[in-house]
Amino acid sequence: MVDMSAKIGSLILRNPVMTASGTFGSGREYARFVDLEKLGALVTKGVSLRPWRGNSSPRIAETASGMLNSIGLQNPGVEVFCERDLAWLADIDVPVIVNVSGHSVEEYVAVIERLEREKSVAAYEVNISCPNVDAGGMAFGTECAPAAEVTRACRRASSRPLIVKLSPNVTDVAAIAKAVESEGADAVSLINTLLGMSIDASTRRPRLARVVGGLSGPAVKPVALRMVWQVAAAVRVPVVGMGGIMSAEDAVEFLLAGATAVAIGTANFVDPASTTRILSGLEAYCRDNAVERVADLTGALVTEG
Amino acid sequence: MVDMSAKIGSLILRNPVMTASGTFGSGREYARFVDLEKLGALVTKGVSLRPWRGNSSPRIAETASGMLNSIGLQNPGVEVFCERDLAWLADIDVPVIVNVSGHSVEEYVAVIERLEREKSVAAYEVNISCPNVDAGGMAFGTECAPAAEVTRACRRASSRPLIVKLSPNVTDVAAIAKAVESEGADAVSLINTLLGMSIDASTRRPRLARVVGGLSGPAVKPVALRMVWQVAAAVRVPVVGMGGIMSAEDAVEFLLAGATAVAIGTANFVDPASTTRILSGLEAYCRDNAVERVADLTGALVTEG
Amino acid sequence: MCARAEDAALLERMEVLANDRICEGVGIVTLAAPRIAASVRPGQFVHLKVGSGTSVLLRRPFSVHRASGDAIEILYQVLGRGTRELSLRGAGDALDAIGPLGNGWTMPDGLTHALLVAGGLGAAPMGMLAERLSQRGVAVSFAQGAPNVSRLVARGLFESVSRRYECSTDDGSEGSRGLVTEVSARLLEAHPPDIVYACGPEAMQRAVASQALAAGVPCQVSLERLMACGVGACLSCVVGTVRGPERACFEGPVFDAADVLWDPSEIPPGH
Amino acid sequence: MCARAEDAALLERMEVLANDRICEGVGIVTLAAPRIAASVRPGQFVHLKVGSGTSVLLRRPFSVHRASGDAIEILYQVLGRGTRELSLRGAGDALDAIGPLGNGWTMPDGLTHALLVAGGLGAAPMGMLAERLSQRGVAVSFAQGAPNVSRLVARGLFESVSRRYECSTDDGSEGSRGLVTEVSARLLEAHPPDIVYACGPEAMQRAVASQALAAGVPCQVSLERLMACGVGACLSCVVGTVRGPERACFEGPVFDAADVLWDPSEIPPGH
Ligand SMILES: Cc1cc2nc3c(=O)[nH]c(=O)nc-3n(C[C@H](O)[C@H](O)[C@H](O)COP(=O)(O)OP(=O)(O)OC[C@H]3O[C@@H](n4cnc5c(N)ncnc54)[C@H](O)[C@@H]3O)c2cc1C
Ligand SMILES: Cc1cc2nc3c(=O)[nH]c(=O)nc-3n(C[C@H](O)[C@H](O)[C@H](O)COP(=O)(O)OP(=O)(O)OC[C@H]3O[C@@H](n4cnc5c(N)ncnc54)[C@H](O)[C@@H]3O)c2cc1C
Ligand SMILES: Cc1cc2nc3c(=O)[nH]c(=O)nc-3n(C[C@H](O)[C@H](O)[C@H](O)COP(=O)(O)O)c2cc1C
Ligand SMILES: Cc1cc2nc3c(=O)[nH]c(=O)nc-3n(C[C@H](O)[C@H](O)[C@H](O)COP(=O)(O)O)c2cc1C
Ligand code: FES
Ligand code: FES
Repeated sequence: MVDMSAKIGSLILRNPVMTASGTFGSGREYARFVDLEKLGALVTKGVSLRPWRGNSSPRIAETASGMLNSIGLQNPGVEVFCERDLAWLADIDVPVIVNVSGHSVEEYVAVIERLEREKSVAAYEVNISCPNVDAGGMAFGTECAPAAEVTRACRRASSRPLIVKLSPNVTDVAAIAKAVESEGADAVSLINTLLGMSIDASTRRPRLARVVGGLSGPAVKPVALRMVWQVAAAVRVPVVGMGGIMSAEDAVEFLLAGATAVAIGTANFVDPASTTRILSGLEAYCRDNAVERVADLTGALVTEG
Repeated sequence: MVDMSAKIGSLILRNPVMTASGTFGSGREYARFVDLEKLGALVTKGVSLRPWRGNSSPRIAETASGMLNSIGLQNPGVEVFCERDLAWLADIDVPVIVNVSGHSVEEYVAVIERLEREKSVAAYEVNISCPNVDAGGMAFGTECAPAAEVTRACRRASSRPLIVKLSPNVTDVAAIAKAVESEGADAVSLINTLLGMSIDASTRRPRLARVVGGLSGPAVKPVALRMVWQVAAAVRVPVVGMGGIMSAEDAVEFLLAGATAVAIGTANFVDPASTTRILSGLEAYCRDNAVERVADLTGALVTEG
Repeated sequence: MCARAEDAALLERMEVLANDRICEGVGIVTLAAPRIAASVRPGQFVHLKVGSGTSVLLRRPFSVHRASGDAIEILYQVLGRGTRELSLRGAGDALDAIGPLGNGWTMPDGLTHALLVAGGLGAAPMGMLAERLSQRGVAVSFAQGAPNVSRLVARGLFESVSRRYECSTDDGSEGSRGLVTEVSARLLEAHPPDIVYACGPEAMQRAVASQALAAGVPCQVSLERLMACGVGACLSCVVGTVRGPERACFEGPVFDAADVLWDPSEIPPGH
Repeated sequence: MCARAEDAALLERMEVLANDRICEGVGIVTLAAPRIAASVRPGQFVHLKVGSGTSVLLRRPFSVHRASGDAIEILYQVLGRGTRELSLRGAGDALDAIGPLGNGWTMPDGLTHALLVAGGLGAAPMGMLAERLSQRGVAVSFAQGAPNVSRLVARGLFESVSRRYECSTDDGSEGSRGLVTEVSARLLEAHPPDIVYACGPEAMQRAVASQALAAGVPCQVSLERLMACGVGACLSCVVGTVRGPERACFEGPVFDAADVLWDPSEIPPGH
């Protein structure tokens, strides 16, 4: 039997396969395809203090081996989220990590304060890297000082495990990871989407109503792996790796690069059973390669010789 | 008849389709597949003062809709380049843009000084964005001050058109574009490759000997288009757009986003006749859409309504 | 111990039984799909993986045009990469499908006369609807529009199950020359129905909806949005409604026209 | 007014005439290629676009195993995505190819006896070579190694054109149990050839080369590198030589073993 457990701060997951925020709703829609109780953790879509309407349509565009989205964190606000999504999740035995958004430091904190009253929250993922909202979002995640500030404020608001989600749209992702680590983040997750654009040559218009959006899927995997590798070398806290993971092999690559857990995003749209398929594949990889603890893969990339 | 000419500073090209540095050698190898005299310009591989051996093998890895390379600017040095490559090109009626590399500002300048003695050089493309060499390379291209410094020194060394090639591995590409523009760059070109990584899960090793390399091909197109759009909005000098262009439609998209010319890179490996195929397609697009001057497409993206 | 499995397995591989070109750029693919054929309601869709590899990454939604026996038919138009891939599949190939998905057309009790308005490929989700209505003894009036006569797709089916069939073409090669909204306006006035069902380009649906609502006739529309997940999770596909943004793949694709906010700026936040 | 067209058009679409599996994971694809069949020299390769779409983006190099009449044969092993795609092509499909490319084996005048050493798929570029040598009246000794008897690919061909054929398998299921380098060492000593040709895993080629050079026999090796352009432009495929880095796709893939710097740290800069 392979020991599949993964440790993110004080949180012990039964396995390292999580969902990527915004690609799995609050799990309800995918319960028809996967057994949610098998997941390492369920990361919810982004939640803000008040309802956000999100961006106009079209909100997605397909690109070569990838997709752009400009959903814009549409969500009903933390109150409805607690009443509806968390209430539904309460009966399901899976660690719930709530992805938190805000336009200002105060808003991030207010969302967390409301969520502190909910028993079923296992951890927070603070999204300082959404490219699809004007204020807040990515603005916090592209420089060290604001990233540190949001982290400090969220840290003060909760003693639950705090994961900070990093933007890939930066010159030095390791520096930002170090900044949030030093303010008490228990883990970092990356990558959020790469800012991109798509144009329809025949209409001469952008394919997204918002013009730009976030690139995800297999196309970004090489960039994601590189950033996970750089960040894992720079910080001591665990790294949750994501970006284009479609298969168990992809997941292994992220672990080797230094991730302690992985998140599955765009793959869910292609194969709604991706998460559990990847989980079984990962377990099989460990078995076939005499890996006793999946944690032994973390950072096990061989770079010499 | 469509007017296909493109203007890059004082340089008037017969059309806006150029080759991307490092993907077309000095043209000789592709002369078997395309009529070099049809190209808007031929951009050579990177040239440094002394010979560079480049990186160990493997130097490439295929990724989803893309490839990583870590060639490392292997080249025989500017002297051999002039004697061999420029001499061969002298008989061919195509504007030659020499891509210039260096480990230090002095080296960039020394390369240009040597090239100033060569009549057949139409312009320089200063590569401050190669992710595959340790000193120099991308280091100059990821912050404004060194980018400006290299540009200033190269500007002083020549009155020929100076194109500065920008790195996409930055938080704010428009700021760097503005910095080099204000030091006298006649144009900017982008994107160079995105820093990425690939791992073989079965051997647990990086697929590239150098571990990291530069991502190119269709996978990066959305990021490239977004950056071209951002830069074109920020500077007044012309922009040469590239990154994943495989078809005439792709080329149109870059023009609409604000590029004055485009460069074809990885596509040459897939279809060695890509450049001229894209050129004919671009001309056909103009004809079919009653575009009289290809220059009218530059920045013609419709974003309202 | 499947937690909260709300439904039976929706994901399966289906064999292509036939793939026939019916006119320039339009085809019908027939899939072996006993489970879906037995359970699908008119207006629902399947979410198909049309390509292999990752270069056409996302699935594509297609209405179930007809269901009979163990098979379903999909009527498709080749528009881009995904539908080109679909057109290349032949008998014996397998396609990965999720479905049936979404909420289809509602057929209220007591209907006696329905007007169906289809523009272009808007005919796709109308096949099963027209058949079921006529099976229930509801009189069907059908208004169909297309660029030209050869593009009046599934016309034979529609004529056979309709009490009244009228069409228009852009080039006048069949029926009246002009827009199908002129036909629907005429039929609405001449033979007032209990309900109007519309599908086609959004501008057409909007126009038909306002004709119907102005005449005091309830109207349903089937709205198209680009869809990533197809199952309600990603919010790619929202439609503005008086209740807030709703998902075309989940609450839709069929909406009561009276609830739809056609102009994005009217949409209130929240969900 | 094609400037400096150094060669005839090298790019064409070829029809697949057959694609036969010859053992687990290994196949031979036969392509209609009159131009290449007429001009290819042993050891040259073609650069094939094996997939459609961009998900397998780059071409893959394959040696021309045999050329006869208007057709060429490619012997391939399914290793990854590209070769899997290749294995799915069937008669009637078309493949986009560039070739013939590279410099093949050199057959110096006056040869009387050549030793060919093939490990695994290293047999691929040896087919034409063995045939041409025997057509010229050169005595061929052949040492072939493989994991097991079924993987001794093209063995029938090699046996038929060789004066002497010996093999080894990892599992001893045929020939001697062990490495092909033991066979080559034995043959080198027992029947000294004028030249050695080697192809297979790089460690094997390196070992054979040092055996040959130690015995004072010239040796040629065919080196594999990952290739992007295949035509000499991108420098993906360099091999360290005493003359500086050279391109496997252009100066190679066949190199004089005496010129090869096997250890990357020995490679001088420049080109
Ligand atoms: C619920 C639903 C049911 C559908 N049923 C059918 C059906 O029965 N038959 C059928 O042929 N099509 C149907 N469609 C539309 C079908 O999914 C799209 O035509 C298809 O996705 C186009 O894919 P493509 O890969 O060929 O085009 P792409 O390469 O994705 O795009 C080609 C062009 O088509 C446009 N386009 C893509 N998707 C849509 C869309 N959904 N609506 C309008 N324009 C689009 C793109 O913007 C682009 O200009 C349905 C869509 C929805 C949402
Ligand atoms: C000049 C030349 C001639 C060749 N001739 C033949 C031939 O006749 N028959 C044949 O089967 N193969 C031949 N090859 C190798 C063939 O090109 C590769 O096996 C093929 O590229 C693997 O592609 P893939 O897409 O299946 O594997 P990928 O998905 O690209 O890779 C799968 C695995 O194979 C490894 N791999 C990929 N390419 C090579 C390579 N060139 N050498 C060693 N390992 C590799 C990868 O690292 C990876 O581990 C030749 C290569 C060269 C350079
Ligand atoms: C449709 C969509 C919506 C997303 N919404 C969120 C979000 O609300 N919060 C967040 O932190 N990341 C969000 N992301 C980013 C993903 O969580 C993930 O970081 C990214 O997509 C890369 O992983 P992938 O390539 O596996 O999808 C979203 C991504 C997609 C595709
Ligand atoms: C093999 C290879 C070598 C390259 N060498 C150089 C170089 O020497 N100098 C340079 O400025 N860019 C170099 N580039 C970057 C390309 O010029 C181009 O910016 C990049 O590949 C994006 O375009 P593409 O996606 O069309 O390839 C190289 C790219 C590749 C793939
Ligand atoms: S397509 Fe994902 S919610 Fe509708
Ligand atoms: S593969 Fe490009 S130089 Fe050899």
